Amino acid sequence: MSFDHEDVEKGCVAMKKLLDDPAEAVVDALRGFALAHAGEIEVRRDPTYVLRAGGPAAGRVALVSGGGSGHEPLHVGFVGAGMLDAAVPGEMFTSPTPDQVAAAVQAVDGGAGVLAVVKNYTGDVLNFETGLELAQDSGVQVASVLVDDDVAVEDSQFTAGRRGVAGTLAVEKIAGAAAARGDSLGAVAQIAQRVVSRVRTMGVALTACTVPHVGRPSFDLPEDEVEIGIGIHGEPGRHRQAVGSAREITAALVEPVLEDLAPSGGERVLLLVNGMGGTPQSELYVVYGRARELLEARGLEVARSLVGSYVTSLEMQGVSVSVLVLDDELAELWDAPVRTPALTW
Amino acid sequence: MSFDHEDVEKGCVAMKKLLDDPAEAVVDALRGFALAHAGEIEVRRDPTYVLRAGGPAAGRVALVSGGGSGHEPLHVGFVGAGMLDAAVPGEMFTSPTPDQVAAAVQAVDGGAGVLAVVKNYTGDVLNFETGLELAQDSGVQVASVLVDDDVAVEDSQFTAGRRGVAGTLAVEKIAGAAAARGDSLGAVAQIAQRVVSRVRTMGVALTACTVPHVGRPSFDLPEDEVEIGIGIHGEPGRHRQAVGSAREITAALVEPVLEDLAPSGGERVLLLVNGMGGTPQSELYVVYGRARELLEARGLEVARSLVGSYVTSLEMQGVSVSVLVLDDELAELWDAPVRTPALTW
Amino acid sequence: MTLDAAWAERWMRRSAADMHAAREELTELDRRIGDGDHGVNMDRGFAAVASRLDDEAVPPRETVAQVLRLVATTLMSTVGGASGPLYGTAFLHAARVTNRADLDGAGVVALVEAAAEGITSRGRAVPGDKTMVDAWAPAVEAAERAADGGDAVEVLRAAAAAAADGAAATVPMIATKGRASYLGPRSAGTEDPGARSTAMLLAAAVAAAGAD
Amino acid sequence: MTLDAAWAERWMRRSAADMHAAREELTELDRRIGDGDHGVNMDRGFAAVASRLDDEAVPPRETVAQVLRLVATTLMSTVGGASGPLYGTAFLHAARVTNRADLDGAGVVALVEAAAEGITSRGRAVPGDKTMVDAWAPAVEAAERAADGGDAVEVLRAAAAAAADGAAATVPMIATKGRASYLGPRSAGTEDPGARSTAMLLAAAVAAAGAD
Ligand SMILES: Nc1ncnc2c1ncn2[C@@H]1O[C@H](COP(=O)(O)OP(=O)(O)O)[C@@H](O)[C@H]1O
Ligand SMILES: Nc1ncnc2c1ncn2[C@@H]1O[C@H](COP(=O)(O)OP(=O)(O)O)[C@@H](O)[C@H]1O
Ligand SMILES: [Mg+2]
Ligand SMILES: [Mg+2]
Ligand SMILES: [Mg+2]
Ligand SMILES: [Mg+2]
Repeated sequence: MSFDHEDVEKGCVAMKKLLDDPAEAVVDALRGFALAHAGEIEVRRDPTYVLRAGGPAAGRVALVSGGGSGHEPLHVGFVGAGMLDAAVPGEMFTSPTPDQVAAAVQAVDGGAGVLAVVKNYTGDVLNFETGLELAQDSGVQVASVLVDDDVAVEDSQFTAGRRGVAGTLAVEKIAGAAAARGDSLGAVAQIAQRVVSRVRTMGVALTACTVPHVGRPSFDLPEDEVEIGIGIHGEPGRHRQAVGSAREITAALVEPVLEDLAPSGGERVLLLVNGMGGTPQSELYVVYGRARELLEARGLEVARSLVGSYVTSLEMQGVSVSVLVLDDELAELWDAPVRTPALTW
Repeated sequence: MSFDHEDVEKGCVAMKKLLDDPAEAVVDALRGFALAHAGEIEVRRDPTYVLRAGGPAAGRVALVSGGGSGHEPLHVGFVGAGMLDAAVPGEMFTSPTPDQVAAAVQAVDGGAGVLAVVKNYTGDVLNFETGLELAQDSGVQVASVLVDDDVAVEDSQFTAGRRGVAGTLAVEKIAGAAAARGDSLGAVAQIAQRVVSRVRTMGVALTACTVPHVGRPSFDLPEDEVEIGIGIHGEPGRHRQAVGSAREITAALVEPVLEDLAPSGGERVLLLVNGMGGTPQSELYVVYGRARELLEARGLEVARSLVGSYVTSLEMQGVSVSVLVLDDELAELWDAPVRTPALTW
Repeated sequence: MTLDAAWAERWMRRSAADMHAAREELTELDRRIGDGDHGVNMDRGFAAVASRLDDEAVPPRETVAQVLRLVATTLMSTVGGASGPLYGTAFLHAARVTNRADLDGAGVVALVEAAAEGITSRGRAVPGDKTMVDAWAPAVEAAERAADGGDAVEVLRAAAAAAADGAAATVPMIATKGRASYLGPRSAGTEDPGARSTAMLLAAAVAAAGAD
Repeated sequence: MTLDAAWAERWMRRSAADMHAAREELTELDRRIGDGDHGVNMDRGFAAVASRLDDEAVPPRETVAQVLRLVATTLMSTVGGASGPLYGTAFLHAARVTNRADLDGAGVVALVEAAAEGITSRGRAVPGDKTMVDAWAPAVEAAERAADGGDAVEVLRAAAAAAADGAAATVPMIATKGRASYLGPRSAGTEDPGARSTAMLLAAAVAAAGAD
C-alpha cells in the first residue's frame, strides 16, 4: 500500500520522524539493522523475520518470539547467542502474521523443537496460534509460553487478560540460556513458564508516542498528567494522575507489583527499570534508585539489575519497573553469557 | 542550593521528568547508577567522580574523561575494562569543576600516567586545564587530547572551535584499548589524537530538550523545522530547514562530514549513528541504512558499525552521524574487548 | 437473483475502496479505545486483496469459494493484529461452505454463519464483549430470518442492516475482549472499530450486489 | 573611605542575592545564545559562597584578600561551565593583589585589573569577542581614570557603570568566543550573559560599599 506524497509530507511535518515512507518504516529499519549487524543476524523477507546467522543449531531447542514493531530492541535486538534464534516483527504496534511465524519457526528448528514466547495480546495470541499450527503441520515440534506480566490490568476476568510487557526480556534471556545449555523443549518451556509466574511489571507514560503511518499521538495526555499502568502500545492504564516526583511515581509502580507478587520477604530479585524509548538514561537511574529503596524496605534483596530502554514504545517518555523473584537456577541462567545486538554479557 | 517547593512543582509540571529535586538530578542518577553497577564501578562524592572498581592498574596508563551530565551513557557508562578508568560528571550540560578532575586523575593513576579526553567546549577545556594542573602538581604525569569532531562549526577561526560530540566515543574506546594493551602515555595520547584527526560528526535535532533545573526547552524549534548541525547541548547548528525525509536529512549530515574528511575513496570506515536520547531505535537504523548508501556511493567501505543512543542530549529527538576513517591498528583497537555498563563486546 | 464469483470480486474491490476511505475513521475509533491501527490494518489488508485480484497470475477465482479463499489467505498474511486472523478465519470458513458456483438466499445465510463461526472459534468472544462479534451475531440472526422467502440480495441486505445496528449498539458497551478491554468502563462511549469495519464489509457486499 | 573585609563579605552576600534574583534573566540570555545554564551556574556558585561565609568553621576572612580567596576556590569548585574557572581565576588573581587590610582607590583599581587579567589569561578573549571581557575591559579603563583623585567607592562606581555600558554594548556584537560563537551572526541581538553577570557583580560591590 502506498502513501501519496501529500500524506507523507503531512505525516512527517506533524510527527517529526526520521523516516522516508512511513508505511515502509519497519522494512527500512530492518534493512539498516541487517547491514549494521551483518554476520550476527540475518533478515529474511517475504515473509519477514530475523534470525541468527549460521543456521539452526542441530539438536538444540530454538527460541522464537515476535510482535508488533516499535518496541525495539525487543525482539529483533535479542536475536543471538544465548537468547532468541529468531524474531518476527509485525508492522508498527501490530502483531505479525501467521505466515511470518511459521516461516521463522521452520527456519530455526534444529530438530529439537521450537519454543515461541508470545506476549499476551489478542493479536499476538491469534497470529502465533495460527502460525504455530502451520509450523506443526510441517513437522516441527512446537510449544509456546504466554507472557502476561503487566499488573496494570486488574480484572483479568473481564479483559483480554494481563499484557506482556518488559518482563518478556527476562523470559527470553532465561529461556534462551536454558536452550543454550541443551534443555529439552519441555524443560525450556517450563523454565520460561517459571519466569512468567514470577515476574511482574508496571509502567507509566509521561507522553504519548506517534505511530508513523497513523501520524498522530496514540492517545491524549494532558500537559500535567501521567498515565499510570500504561501498556506498551499506549493502551490506557489504571488511572491518570498529576505529574509527581520520581519518588511518588516509582511508588505508584512498585506498590502494585509487590501487592501482586506478595513476597514474604528475604527473596532475591532481579530489578529491571525499563525506559519507554524517549526517557533520558539519568531519569531511569533515578527511578532505579527509588525502586530499589522500596524493594529493600520490603525485605527484598536486589541481587540482579538491568537499567535501560529495552522494551519501548517508539519515542514515548516513561518507564516501567519489573521485579522477577529469582531462585538459584534462574539467577544462573540470567548470568549466563548472551551476545545479541542489544544485550551482551 | 535548594529549590522551594513551588519551583520544583512548576518545573515538574512543565517538564514531565522522572525526578525528585531537579537540582539534585545528577546526584540522584549517580546514586542509582552506583547501585545498579556495584562491583563494576564506584561513585565517589565530594568531589564527584566515577571510577572502575578494583583500584588503579599499576603500571598501566589510565584514561579519564568527563563533561556535563545529560549526555549519558557518555561518559559514566563507558567506565570499565578496555575504556575509561574514570569519568567526571558535571551538573546537567555544565562542565565539571577542576577539583573533580584532579581527584579522579589522582585516584586512577597507576604510576604510568593519565590521559584526559576533553571535548572542545570552553568550559570543559578551562576546567580540565586547571584540574590537570592540580593533578600534575600532586605528581601525576598527565596528558590530554581535545576532541573536536563536529563539522557543524564551520569557521573555527572565529569561534571557540569545533565541538566534541559523538566521535568522543570512538576516541575513548580506541584509546582505552591502547591503554589496556600497555601502551605508554605518549603512545596512548598519539592514538587518541589519530582518532580525533580522522573522525567527523554532524547532528540534527528534531526537538529541543529541557535541562531539569532550567525547566524549559533549551531552544525553540518550530513544529515543522529541524536544526541541522545541532550541538549536544542544543547549541545551534548551521541552519534550520523544513522537516524532510530520512534520506534528505541523512544527506544533510553525511555530505558535510565527507566534505571535511575528503576521502579519496577505498577507505575503510567506522559508521556511528547516534541517537540524541529521544529517538526510537527504528529511526536510527533507517538513518544508518541511508548513511551507508551515501558512504558506499562515495567508494567507502563501511567496515565497522555502531547504532544506538550513546552521546545524548537528555530527551532530545535527533541523530548524529560520525565517520571514522580506520586503519588496521584502529580497527583492531576498536574490536578489542570492552566491558562497561553501556558498551560491551 | 444469485451471487457469483464476479460479485465476490466486486465485493472485495468495493471493500478495498471503502476501507481506504474509512481509514482515518476506523483508526480514530481504535485510537480512542485501542492502539489506533485498525484503519491502517484494514486498508493494508484489503489493498493487498485488491492487488492480488488485479494480478492475472493469481490462482483461479471462478467460484465464490475460490475468491473467498484468496481473500482469507491474503488478509491472514497482511493484516496482522487481532483483526487479521479473525477476518482471515471468517473468510476461510465462509469459503468452505460456499463450494458451489452461485449463492442463493440460503447460500448467503451459510456464508454469514460460517464467517461468524470462524470469528468466534478464533476469538472466543460472545455478544456483549464489544467486539466485531456484536456486528456478526445480529447479522447471522437477521440473515436467517430473511432467508425465509428472501433471495440472496435480500438476505445480504438484512444482514448488513443488522450488522450496522449491532455496531452502533457497541457504543455504550464496556469491552471485555481485545485491546479495548484494558480501558474497562472508559471504553464505553466509542463504537468498536472491528464491529464498524464488519458493518462496512457487509454493506459493501450489498452494494456489490446492487451494482450487478 | 576605604573598603575592608566586611565590605567584601557584604559584596558577596549581595551578589548571592542578586544572582538568585537574576537567575531567570541570565538563564534566558544564555538560553538564547548559549546553553541556558548561566543563571543556574552563577546562582549555584554564589549560593555556595554565601553558605561558606555563613559557616563559622571556614578559614579566616579578616582581610579582603582572604575573603576573595575563599570566593575563588568556592566558585572554582561549584560553578563549572566556562564561567567557573573564569570567575574563579578572576577572584584568585584579585586576592593576590589585595593583600592588605583595606582598599583605597588605587586598591580597587588593582583589584579590578587583576580580576580582568585573570579572565583574559584563562579565556584568551579580547574585547569585541562578546564575552565577559567586554564588561571587564571598560571597567578597568574607567577604574584607572577614576583613581585619579577618586576614593575607593568612586572608583568602584566608575568601574560598575562602565561594566554595565560594556555589557549593554555586547548586544549587537557577533560572538567569537564561548558557546555563543557557534551562532555566528545569529548571536547578535542578545546581551552576553557573562558580561551581564559581570556588570551585576560590580554593581553589587558598589551597593555593598554604599550600605556601609
Ligand atoms: N477476541 C476477539 N474476538 C472478536 N473480535 C475481537 C477480539 N479481539 C479483538 N477483536 C476485534 O478486533 C478489533 C481490533 O482490531 P485491530 O485494531 O486491527 O487489532 P489490534 O487490536 O491487534 O490492534 C476490535 O475492535 C474488535 O472488534
Ligand atoms: N573564552 C572566554 N573568555 C571570557 N569569557 C568567556 C569565554 N568563553 C565564555 N565566556 C563567558 O562565559 C559565559 C557563559 O558562561 P556559562 O553559561 O556559565 O558557561 P558555559 O558556556 O560553559 O555554559 C559567556 O556568556 C561569556 O561571557
Ligand atoms: Mg494493533
Ligand atoms: Mg553550560
Ligand atoms: Mg488496533
Ligand atoms: Mg551556559
